[in-house]
Amino acid sequence: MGRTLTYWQAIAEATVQCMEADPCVVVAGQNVDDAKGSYGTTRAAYERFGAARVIDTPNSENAVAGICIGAADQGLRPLVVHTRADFMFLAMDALINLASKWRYMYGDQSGVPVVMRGVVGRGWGQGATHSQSLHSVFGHFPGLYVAAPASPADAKGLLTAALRADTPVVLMENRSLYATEGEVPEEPYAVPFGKGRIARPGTDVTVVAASLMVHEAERAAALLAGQGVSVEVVDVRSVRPLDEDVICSSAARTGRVVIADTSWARYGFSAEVAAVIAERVPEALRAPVRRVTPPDCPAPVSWPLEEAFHPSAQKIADACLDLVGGDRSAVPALAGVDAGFIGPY
Amino acid sequence: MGRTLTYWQAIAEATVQCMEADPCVVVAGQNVDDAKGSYGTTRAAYERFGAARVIDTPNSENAVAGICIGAADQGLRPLVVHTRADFMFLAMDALINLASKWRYMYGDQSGVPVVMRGVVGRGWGQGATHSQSLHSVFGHFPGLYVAAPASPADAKGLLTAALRADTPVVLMENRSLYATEGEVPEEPYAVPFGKGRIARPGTDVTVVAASLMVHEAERAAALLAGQGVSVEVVDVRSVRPLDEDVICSSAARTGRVVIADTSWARYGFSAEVAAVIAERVPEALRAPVRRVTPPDCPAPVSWPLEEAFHPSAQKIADACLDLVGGDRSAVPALAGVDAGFIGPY
Amino acid sequence: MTDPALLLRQMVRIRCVEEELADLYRDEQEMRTPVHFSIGQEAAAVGVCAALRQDDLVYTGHRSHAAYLAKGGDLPGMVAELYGKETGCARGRGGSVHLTDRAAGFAGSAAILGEMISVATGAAWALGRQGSRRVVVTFFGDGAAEEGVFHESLNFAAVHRAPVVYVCENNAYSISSPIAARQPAGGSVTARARAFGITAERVDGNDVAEVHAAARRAVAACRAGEGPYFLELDTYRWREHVGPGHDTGIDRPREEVESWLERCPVRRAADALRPAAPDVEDLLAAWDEEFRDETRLAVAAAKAAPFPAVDRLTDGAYGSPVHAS
Amino acid sequence: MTDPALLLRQMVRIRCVEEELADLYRDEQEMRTPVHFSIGQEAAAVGVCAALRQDDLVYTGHRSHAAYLAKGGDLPGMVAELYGKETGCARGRGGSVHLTDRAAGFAGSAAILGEMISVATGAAWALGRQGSRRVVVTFFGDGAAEEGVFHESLNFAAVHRAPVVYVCENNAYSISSPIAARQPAGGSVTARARAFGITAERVDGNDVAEVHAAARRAVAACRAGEGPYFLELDTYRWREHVGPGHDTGIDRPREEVESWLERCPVRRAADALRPAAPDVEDLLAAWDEEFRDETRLAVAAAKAAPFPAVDRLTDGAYGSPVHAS
Ligand SMILES: Cc1ncc(C[n+]2csc(CCOP(=O)(O)OP(=O)(O)O)c2C)c(N)n1
Ligand SMILES: Cc1ncc(C[n+]2csc(CCOP(=O)(O)OP(=O)(O)O)c2C)c(N)n1
Ligand SMILES: [Mg+2]
Ligand SMILES: [Mg+2]
Repeated sequence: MGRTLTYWQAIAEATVQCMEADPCVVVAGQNVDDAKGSYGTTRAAYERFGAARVIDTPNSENAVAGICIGAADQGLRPLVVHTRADFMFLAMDALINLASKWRYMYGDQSGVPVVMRGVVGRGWGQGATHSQSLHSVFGHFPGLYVAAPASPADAKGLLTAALRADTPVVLMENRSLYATEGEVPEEPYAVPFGKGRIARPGTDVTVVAASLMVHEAERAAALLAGQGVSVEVVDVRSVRPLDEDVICSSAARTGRVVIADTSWARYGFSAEVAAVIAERVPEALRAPVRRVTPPDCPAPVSWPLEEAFHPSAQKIADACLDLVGGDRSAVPALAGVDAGFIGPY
Repeated sequence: MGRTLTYWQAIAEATVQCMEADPCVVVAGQNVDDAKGSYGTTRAAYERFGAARVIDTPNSENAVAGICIGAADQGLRPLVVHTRADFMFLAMDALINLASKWRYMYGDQSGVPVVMRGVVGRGWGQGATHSQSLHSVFGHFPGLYVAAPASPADAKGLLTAALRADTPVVLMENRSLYATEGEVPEEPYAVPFGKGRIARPGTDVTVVAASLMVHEAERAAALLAGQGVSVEVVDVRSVRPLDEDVICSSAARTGRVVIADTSWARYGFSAEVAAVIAERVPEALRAPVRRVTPPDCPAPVSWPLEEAFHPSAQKIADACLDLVGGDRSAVPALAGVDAGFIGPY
Repeated sequence: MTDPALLLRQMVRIRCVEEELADLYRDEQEMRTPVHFSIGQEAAAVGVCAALRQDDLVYTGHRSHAAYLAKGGDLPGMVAELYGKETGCARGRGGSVHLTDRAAGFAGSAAILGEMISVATGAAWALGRQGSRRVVVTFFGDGAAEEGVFHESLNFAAVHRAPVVYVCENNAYSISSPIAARQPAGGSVTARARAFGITAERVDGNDVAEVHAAARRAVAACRAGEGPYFLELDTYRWREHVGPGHDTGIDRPREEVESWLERCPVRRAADALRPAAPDVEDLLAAWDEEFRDETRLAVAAAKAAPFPAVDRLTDGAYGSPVHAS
Repeated sequence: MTDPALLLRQMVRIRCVEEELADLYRDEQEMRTPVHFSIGQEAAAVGVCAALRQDDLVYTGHRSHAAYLAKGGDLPGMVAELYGKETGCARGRGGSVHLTDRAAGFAGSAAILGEMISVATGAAWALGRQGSRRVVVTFFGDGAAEEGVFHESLNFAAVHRAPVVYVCENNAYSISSPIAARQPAGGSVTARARAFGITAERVDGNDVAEVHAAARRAVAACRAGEGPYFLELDTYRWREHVGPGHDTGIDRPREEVESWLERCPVRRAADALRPAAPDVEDLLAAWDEEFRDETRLAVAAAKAAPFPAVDRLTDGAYGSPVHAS
């Protein structure tokens, strides 16, 4: 059994290792240099490299994105941290209209490998503008890599890949994952974009997910195993490029597909996965595809509503059961992965 | 046969009629008051109501969006015009983080019915940042209505509905449509959001589309009719709410589905339509779903590349033929709807 | 001019409410919404809002409680909102950063920096167009003034002479980041406002009388159609950025925090009042009791109130639909 | 100080190139890319770029041709780009608004207002960090200065002392919109820049000698580590906003246009040169022929060049992939 790190520690380690390996890597973002250090993820880098390479920025998301693009154009490798992915709406013009198109529209002569981390703000009552997952919005546009790691090992490997890539990258991190633990190799390594993995093998139903929903799916799978239902969990790891093969081969094997996502169904991650299946292996489907996503409203604050709003292991299990014709009432209730979250905010 | 208007005239007429009916409606945007008048669409309003109600704004998309939200909060009904939808990235925070969530997050006590028109900039060499269709990005977020009318009559009816709604609305207009003509009733009327229509009935293949792609699909259908292939064209009209019923009942009838869209496939309109089918009528599919969309690169400028980049009647026809097992070489070549576009820019 | 005792009383009320809530927030962990207390910054909200009429409007950023209360927002509605109850001012959907009380003229607060600066500008523009003499005020921090939308909004307001008062509560921090790391030395937000041709004043934000006097000038100018107006109020927050605790010695130097504790706006207003009201300490004690009681009552009511029904989860995402005619 | 004759020669070159291209653009309709000509505004690009070294960098907005040429950008590459050819400086992918010539230090232009203001700031910041003495210049219009990102960028540059020269070509219009409709009366973009503590000058943008002198001050300050620096250059565009035509009497009053035609920067530089070079008219005539010939050659080469291959459509959307180690 290898060494264990939390998700945030894995990110912190990748950051430090990449900064050691490449003096051009710098970290930029609001309050990245403080005692909390972006949930701990930038703290080690600050302690090791100081203010010259871990740069506190003004509250100017648009310009900071453009500034980091310009810096990338002149050889730096900026890693920009947003403590809420929701703030990235203000950086979208720079990221989508400029960074993602740069290499192509200047004739494939230069790239701007800026990396942006956006934290999806689960926790108590984060509400409508502090808990959105923007992976599918960024994923819609060619020219970006977009990943949403589920495990500490992938968090390290995908961040390392990002900081070595010559393409701009967006990484989405669900705050509920920071305290989760997993084996993480000590040496630097990259996890390639566009390679999914079977997080748990199974035969009856496939659950396709990314980030936090992989954990919820695994928990649902464990629960259903007790009911004799075998669930395969596919972790896509990156949403662009998207590993269609791992999705389709699993779907072809099980014939039943549930897609779980922290963002809304319409035009979201869950839509794309369903579309890939409808394009490539529709004949394999033994039942309709099911999507487990938030309902069509903004995220509420009041906690009973919040519980009802967010997709969970319970809802995934229910969807799987529906597909195999199982009985929901036979299955015990589950709490969320972030049930261990300690407030107050 | 009723009265005929062009698409831009229909928008201009709806604007004037709504401003007549409701003194709170104002038009705001860059250069809305000039001689060109946003492709003619705001000219009649300016001539009729003057600078007090047709307001030229500074180049400040973010603040102008917020200002119009604030104005809507205090009783105005601002209609904001962006001569390229691409500029709306700068207004996304205001639109998505605030306008779309306003009613919900303030406890359903007030709404901010701001309407934003975004022009998708087809034409010669508009390139990577002047021709994007953002309907699926806006469509991902609950709280907005998002429509993309294909016909002059719908352009008028949906804009009228928008200016009467108590929900914020985004309207996407493809510039290539402005010169197209169609019957448009003279009196004011609203086309409801979330009601698609069968633009052309058929039995062998369903093409689902919105905006410009409805025309391209109709042209493909006309062409294929000559080859004995009967194509049904579904115009969804609005992408949020999305009329799932009209899509599914057509798909169930034909068993073959092509989805055509001016934006990329991943996490786009074409993904959602395929997902709806995979969720609701997967068993009806006699062939895999096909998507006709731009390839995974930004829009190029050089015209041979531009031609190859944009989806067209030809590509839709080819996809339909593939699904019914027809022969592409038997079908004559087609030029694009915007072939009639007269430059130079 | 508002009676100085009334200004003091308002500040004490906000202080008591927030202190009570902070303790409960920490101890019970039942208010599951991130809270940004204004303890130490009460003079800004009180001094400005006392210059307003009820039908004037206020929009704020995330640090919203003080302005909500100073504008006359309903206390039980605010407390119930923090507890996520259906009786909350935003029916439990919005939380601390989305307070609203339309009847009191507290239009709303928002969690994303800078948004309400533009919204307030647009509201003022709309009111001005209607020929109303109502004035709009927006409160935000030194950090929010770094957002592009701040500048875009001021530019628009200046061109269109919108009757809006921009109130920048400069507490010299954005979370843990000192202003020196974020804005050029020797400058000020005030200077930026002036560069748009906007009348701007920088005043001691812990001196409620000075704040109030400046706010009266600002509001009068706006009401007379001479807006917009800008105020920069230097102040300091006593608690951590978000939550009920303290960040002394962690994010901010102890001596700095202590020097500001000595400049307590409540204490200063009380001292200033003493010559005219020698019994000011008695007043303070009585008010303290009154407002802590008021808070406890509101808390009790909030606790007794129902949560929103889960089957109403999606209600309010959309307004009523438009039907074809 | 650059030889005034050289400045004049550069301006004449840009004028000739653009006039030739405008005619072809209109008559042939083979350049299928929206073009924004700088005819009438040549002194800005020439005066500023003459103060730069080759390894200094320039980033611009949509009105890009003049700065590209003044910085030494390859003319055939630019012309081929307008014709959408594989030999274009952006290989036909970017068009007029995405010119780039890295060898010449013309880093790039972009079509979305304000983007390059932040990018240039970041490039300068990166160069400054590396201890390089290279300077970055960005050109943009009065309209782009209304974008929030302009202010955010200046704030950052001021805090981090980035060696960037902001050059605002104030031609008093944003498409058809006069500056009075968009910015407060009596103010200036210069005043906004100064409010960030940035040294700023407003000079006659049609006087190439004055522009050049100011640019030398600006560049020297940046090279000495005293940046950023801001220049507002008052000027006027002669053609319509986009395209080869004129908007006189449509979007802009005839008398206004004519008054600016009289302030032609080329003519003024020629007149200023005459005492020292009585043969200036002969020079102008010779240059005119030289540059129109140069343009025609570039056009012929562009026309002869191949279009990008359609099967390379998606090339360049991504850099090379990263493989697992
Ligand atoms: C656009 C955006 N960026 C970042 C944040 C995170 N954030 C919330 S409050 C805050 C500090 C703002 O400082 P200031 O405006 O001075 O207000 P203060 O908290 O000091 O009252 C930050 C950075 C946010 N909410 N929105
Ligand atoms: C963000 C954005 N908004 C609007 C536009 C449309 N647009 C292109 S050029 C232009 C005028 C800009 O004026 P200015 O910056 O003064 O430059 P000028 O054209 O006068 O040189 C506008 C509004 C754009 N390209 N990008
Ligand atoms: Mg602050
Ligand atoms: Mg201009």
